[in-house]
Amino acid sequence: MEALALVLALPLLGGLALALWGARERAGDLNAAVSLAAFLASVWLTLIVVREGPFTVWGEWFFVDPLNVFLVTLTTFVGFTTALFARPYMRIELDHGKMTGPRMRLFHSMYQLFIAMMLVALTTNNLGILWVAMEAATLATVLLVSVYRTAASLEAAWKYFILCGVGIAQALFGTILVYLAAERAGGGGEGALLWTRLAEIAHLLDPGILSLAFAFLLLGYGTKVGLVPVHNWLPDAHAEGPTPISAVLSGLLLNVALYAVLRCKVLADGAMGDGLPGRMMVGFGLITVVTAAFFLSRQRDVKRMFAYSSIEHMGLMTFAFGLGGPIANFAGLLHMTVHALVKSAIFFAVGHAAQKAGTQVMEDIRGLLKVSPTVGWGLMLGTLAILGMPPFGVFASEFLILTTAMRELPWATPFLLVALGVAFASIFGRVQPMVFGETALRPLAHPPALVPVFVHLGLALMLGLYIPPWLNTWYEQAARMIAGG
Amino acid sequence: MVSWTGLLAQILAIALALALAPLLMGWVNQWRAWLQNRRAPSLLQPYRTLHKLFHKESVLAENASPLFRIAPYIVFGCMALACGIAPTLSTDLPLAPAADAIALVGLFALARVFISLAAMDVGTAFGSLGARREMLIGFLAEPALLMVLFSASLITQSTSLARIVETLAHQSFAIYPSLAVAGVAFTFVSLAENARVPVDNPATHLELTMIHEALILEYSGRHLALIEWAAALKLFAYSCIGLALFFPWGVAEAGTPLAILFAIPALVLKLAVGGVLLAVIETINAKMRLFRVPEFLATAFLLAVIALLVHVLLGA
Amino acid sequence: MMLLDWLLVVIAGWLALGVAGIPALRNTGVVARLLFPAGAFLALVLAGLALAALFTEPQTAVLALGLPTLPFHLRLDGLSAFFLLVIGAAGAGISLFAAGYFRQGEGTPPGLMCLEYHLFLASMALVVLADDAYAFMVAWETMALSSFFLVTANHRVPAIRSAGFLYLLVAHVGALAILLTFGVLQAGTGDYTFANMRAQSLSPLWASVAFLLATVGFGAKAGVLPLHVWLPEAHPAAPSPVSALMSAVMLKTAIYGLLRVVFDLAGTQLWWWGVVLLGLGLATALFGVIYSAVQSDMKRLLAYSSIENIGLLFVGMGLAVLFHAYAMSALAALALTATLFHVASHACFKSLLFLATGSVLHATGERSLGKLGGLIRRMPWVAALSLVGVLASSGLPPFSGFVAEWLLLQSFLFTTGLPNSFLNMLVPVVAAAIALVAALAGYVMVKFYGVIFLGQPREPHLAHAHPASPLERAGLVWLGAGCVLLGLFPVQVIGVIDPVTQVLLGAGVGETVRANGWLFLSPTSLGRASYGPLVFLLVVAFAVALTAWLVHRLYHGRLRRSAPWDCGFPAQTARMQDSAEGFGQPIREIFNPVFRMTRELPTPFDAAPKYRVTIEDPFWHGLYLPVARLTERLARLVGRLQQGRIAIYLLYSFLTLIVLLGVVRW
Amino acid sequence: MESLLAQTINLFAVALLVLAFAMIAQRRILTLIHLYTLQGAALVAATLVVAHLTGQHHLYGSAILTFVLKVVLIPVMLHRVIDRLNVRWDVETLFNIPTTMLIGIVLVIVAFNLAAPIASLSASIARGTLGIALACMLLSFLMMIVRAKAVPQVIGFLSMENGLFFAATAATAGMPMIVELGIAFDVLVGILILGVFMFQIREQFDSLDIRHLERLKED
Repeated sequence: MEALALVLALPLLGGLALALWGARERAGDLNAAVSLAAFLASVWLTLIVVREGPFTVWGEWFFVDPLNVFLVTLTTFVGFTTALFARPYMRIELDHGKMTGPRMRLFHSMYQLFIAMMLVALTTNNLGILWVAMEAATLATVLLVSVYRTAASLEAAWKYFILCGVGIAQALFGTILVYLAAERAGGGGEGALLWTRLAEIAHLLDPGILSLAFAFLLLGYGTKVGLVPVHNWLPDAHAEGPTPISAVLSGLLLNVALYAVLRCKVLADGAMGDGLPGRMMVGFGLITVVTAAFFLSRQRDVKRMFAYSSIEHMGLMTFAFGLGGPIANFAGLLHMTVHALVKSAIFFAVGHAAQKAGTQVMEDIRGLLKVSPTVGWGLMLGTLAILGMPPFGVFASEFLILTTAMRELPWATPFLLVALGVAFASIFGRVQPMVFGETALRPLAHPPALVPVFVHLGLALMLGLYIPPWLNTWYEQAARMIAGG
Repeated sequence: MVSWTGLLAQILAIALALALAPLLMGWVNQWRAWLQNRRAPSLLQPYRTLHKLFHKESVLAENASPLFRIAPYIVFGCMALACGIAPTLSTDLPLAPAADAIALVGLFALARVFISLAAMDVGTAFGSLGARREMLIGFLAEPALLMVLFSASLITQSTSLARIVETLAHQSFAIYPSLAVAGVAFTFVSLAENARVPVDNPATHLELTMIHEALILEYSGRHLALIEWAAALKLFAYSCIGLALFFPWGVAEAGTPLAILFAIPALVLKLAVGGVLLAVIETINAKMRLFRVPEFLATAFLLAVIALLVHVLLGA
Repeated sequence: MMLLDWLLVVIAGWLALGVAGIPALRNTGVVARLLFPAGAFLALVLAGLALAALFTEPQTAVLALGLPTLPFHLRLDGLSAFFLLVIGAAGAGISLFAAGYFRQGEGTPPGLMCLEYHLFLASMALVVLADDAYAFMVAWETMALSSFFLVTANHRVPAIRSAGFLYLLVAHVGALAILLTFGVLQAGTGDYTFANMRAQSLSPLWASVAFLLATVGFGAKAGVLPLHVWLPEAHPAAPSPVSALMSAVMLKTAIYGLLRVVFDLAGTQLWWWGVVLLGLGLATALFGVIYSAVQSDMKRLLAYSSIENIGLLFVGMGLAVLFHAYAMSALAALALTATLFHVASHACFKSLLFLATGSVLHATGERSLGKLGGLIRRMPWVAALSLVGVLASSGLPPFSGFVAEWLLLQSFLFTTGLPNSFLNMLVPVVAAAIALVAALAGYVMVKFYGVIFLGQPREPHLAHAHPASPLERAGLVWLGAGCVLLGLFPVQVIGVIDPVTQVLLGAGVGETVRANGWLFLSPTSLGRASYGPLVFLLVVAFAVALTAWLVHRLYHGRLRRSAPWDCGFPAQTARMQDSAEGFGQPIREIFNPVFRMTRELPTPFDAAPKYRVTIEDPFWHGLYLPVARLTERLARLVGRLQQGRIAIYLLYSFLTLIVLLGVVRW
Repeated sequence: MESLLAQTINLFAVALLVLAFAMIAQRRILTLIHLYTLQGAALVAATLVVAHLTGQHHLYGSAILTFVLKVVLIPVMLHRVIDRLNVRWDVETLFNIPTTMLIGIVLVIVAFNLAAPIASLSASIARGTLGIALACMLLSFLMMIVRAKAVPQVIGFLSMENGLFFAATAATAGMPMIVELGIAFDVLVGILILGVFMFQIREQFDSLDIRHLERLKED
């Protein structure tokens, strides 16, 4: 309880504090410190959950169960490492004149608020609050995306705002429908939207309403997940925003959105019981994976490319959760984790590379190994990891997903095969010359602080070779919960 | 298990080959001359040539490597072994199990590779040209020869030459259409392999189309002698194999030492006839252009394959 | 401790050596004089253990790695032991050579090379030990990855980069196919151990799906048509020891995988699988040998020859499947024995030849055959040993290559027993084609050896070519000895192969061979077929010695050196020798339709007449570029989705909403 | 009496729908804002009636909230925006107006069809109006699609929220208060941010025509 309070309060307070001092010299340190504190708090929370199991607090408005606690930890962890990365990165941006004092303040405070909102969205038990938090997280990041005030970043932010706003509006309608169904099944009132209660009476909810509701919710939150064809905001926002934001968008926000979809899927499954939600997600996922793969093959901007790769991977997760079943769900959760870790790591490395090269156009970034071996190897290994090369964790989840699909949905595997092949060719074919080969750039005098990159990659590597038992039990409980039991 | 008679037959066979091979050469040359209305050289001319060459000192190119010097001996050794395993007189040969039909083909290939490498060693224009052509003929003739032997071994259910000849010779007479086709193919192959007209002309020199002569252009003295002798042995071996496969009668069976006494005249007779036939073929055919050689050998190859298929179809 | 544990110790040792390379990143001395020899020693130990393991019961182990529900399962049975033996034996020689080969300034620092190299070795060993899909895939992809980094060691060169990219791409796609194979084999049980896959009995349909996927996946790694394009690019690009390791050992892991899946995991075999393998193998072998005959880069030539040999291996496997599908186990065993024998012998001679090209490269800095020649006088060791390799590679008795060919042809001779007339017609043709391939291989090898080592140097600076370093020689000697011994003692070698066929087919030719005596190799009966390489060699050698002695005794040994005669042609220059292109000319003429050639023929009136011929892979233009173009077009199409107008984006979302509502409502 | 009041709800509902259509038809931005204000007012009235009928007191709260937000704050803000940026006219649209109207009709039919089975299940007195709420939402969506300038698009977005609010009120007797508050807060922040944006966009492109915002795309 106290732990949860800390987890939620720290970022909020940090955000307020940074709204005051965010322009100071040491603001970056404060930002990192707050994130660290939040991370420690979440670790504490995790320990509590591991020891005492799930619990709900504050009149059931908030709750912690295996599914969200592992996402909370992940969120705070990546939030922390990203803050670490952002500290030197944003300072350099400041020196380059791309940032100003006020903008730094905006950046820092909004960063914390963004984290806070995601944590609320994860831990709340109330679908309404979930919606509110998601919307708030969007609003926070809109300002972060447009922080450079360039034409492109404004356009990206505008699209981000309008598209996600509309999407989230659909989600609200879906929520209202759920509430309607809940009223009918278990009476209205304050508690009607509590997920735990809804999950108990899911089988009583009217399938007609729930199916309609799920359609709205899937589309609404799916917009934020970045499912094709409602993904269009994602590449722009990732490419034009500051790199730390790209990292947390890809690594965290998409996960949270997918988490929301999963919560809704559990209810819809319970009510409908005909597996239609799963099939819808499978369809969405497949379309997303294939389309994203082909998008990948014609990119010139490095951040944009990796944004599309995020779309591809979100599609893969959606596909996995759509398949359902213990193995696929397990794989999906694992994929969530490793994708968050690896993709943010990649954005860190890319950030340094682009900053050094002064461009995000891949043709102009060459021979990173000569510029700085750490950046070069970080990017190379990260790319290989995200492409599903063992022994990195992404491979583990793709292994499970593909092999399961081969028996569950044989017709789908050729598409996945093509998509993964095209994605591999596209991404690796562009990254290889960036890392290897000759370059015009001068070698970096001192190697940039890339500890976060290698920590993330190390963790991803570990997850590929060895998953600690407690983490495993945790995944399995979560998987069972998603499977609706 | 090696019987005395067997050993005897083995030694006899090799000795006979070594002795008779030049004679066969002389015989063929004599007949060619007669058929072409020339005054024929003596039957013993090849022996004289060899003797002369052995007496001469051998001149070696400065940059000739050891490979160049060892090659003639290896070729000679290979051919000697080839004559040793070809069932000329008897089928009870201790060396027979050392190399069956396939190994025999390999043996010829080994010799060819060495002579070609030796030809390339000095690095003259003609040498490398000859090597290329020799290998060209080789890779077309080898599979054909192999297929011929296969169709025989499919009939006799064995790849050991001795066993093939035994079965063919001492079973009740039967007509094998496959063998007939294979025989034609074999004739083609042996013409090519022994550098006879229409593929190559052993009698000429300094022709842009020469093959065998170009190979050995740099050789002289004893080395040349060995090579010539080896060539004669090769012709002998091919003739013996051909005769053994397609006219296997008269070859002595295992454990019948006396039969060998009859086998020798039979062999000589058959060889004589074969030599005449070869001379006739060489006379009535004109040497073909080099570019047509592949077609010629491809025909042989196809015939051999057809022989196999015929056997599979008719079981005979 | 069990053998398996010791093997793991060796593998761990390799990894340790690799990691030890990092501190000594640029210290060539330590890496070359210490780490690589140590690696070679470990490889020897590995080979020894594998040899012992061949004759023991299968052993299993479970590591605390991998997925929680699926830790790494390892299993050491006859098949894996045999391939471990190959890895160890070849690896020892190659590591020894590499110790003398790697130097500073090849792009990647030697320490990193050491890490990648030993990671490569270890992953290959793990591939053949893995006993569950996950461990297998992890080892498999690690193998691909480490070899990729080794190939692109000199990544400053764009051509090398793109070669590496192509290689990794094909490897990855193949790996995905293998992944799906396992997805089929686990039959929806969610248990990915091979034990479980063995237990499952698949319907013919699913089994065939698995087989086809496996053929694609492992074929991509082995370089079977039409997935071979990476091979002639990657092998020349890599440093020679790496090319040797890839060609000699890594390609074999693909053979291992296919054997494992088809004979061990799939459970059933259908006869047409054999036909598929036969067809693929035959096409690959012919294509490979014909193309290698017209190459003018020595490593490309060898790469294509590797393709040819892979084709032969596939043919052998195809025969084995055929026989096994018709329950003729003894014959299947014979065919499989031939295949495995060829695996071993190819590992020896191909690595030997690749390493030789490495020494030549170091000595002369030339890779193009057109600029070499006469090296037998500058580097006699390399020349002598490559001669062994060349003879073995062109399948000549009494060397290793011939035995494999002999066994293969022998197994062909029995196919008339098949209860399927179509096959009975087909097989002789295949046999003929195999014979043709073998003969062509001889042609290729004469070209290879003659142009590099014989004749006169085609470039002046070849005069300063320095001989190979002692360590390089040691490696070459080791592998050359392999070629000779494999060739001379086939009976004993088959005794080693026998357990493998016993494992896979429950039958073997071992005891019949042993029954027929150690001197003569005879898979069925002495009367039927026999081959005695030792006798063969002795007789020839004896004949040579005797002749030499007699000639010198009866006549004289007088010898005079003088300028080459060459029909008294006055002006001799090295340029008058046959060039590599010239040597390829007959092949180009005969197999003209197969090639995709562009030629510039000089006219008699050219002031500076120049002849140029470039030969491209038809599959590249016929298959790969179209696929690439198709992808491009699709990507262009998909790109339209993202065309910038926010209104359109809203429209998407709107339509999607309508569709979704439609789905849930109706 | 009760039934009469209940019918007034339907009346307001229809008013909402008609206003939505009017917005689609309207070219002048100023009028658009007025229409939006009216829609807000209708929404407030409907909420009040429902609150009175169901006795759900928190609905009064949400009514007040809605009034403050949608009738006072947002319109005022929009007025100031268009004054400062002086954008009066919204020149052309994606399709011409009549086509848009036709599509709108189709949407209404779709919406009614979708809502009919659910509405029959609703416990609320204003059950019939769910379809209308959905229709309003879709219409506003359509408006966002067809409008080429930033301000009308925003207005479309806001009126979509009106539709949602109405759905919440009509179909269910209002969401839990805290949720309502949260939603209201989000809307407020959102509109603030939008205002900021419009100025930024303006200073970047010196126009609010979102045709300028089409540079980020796949070439």
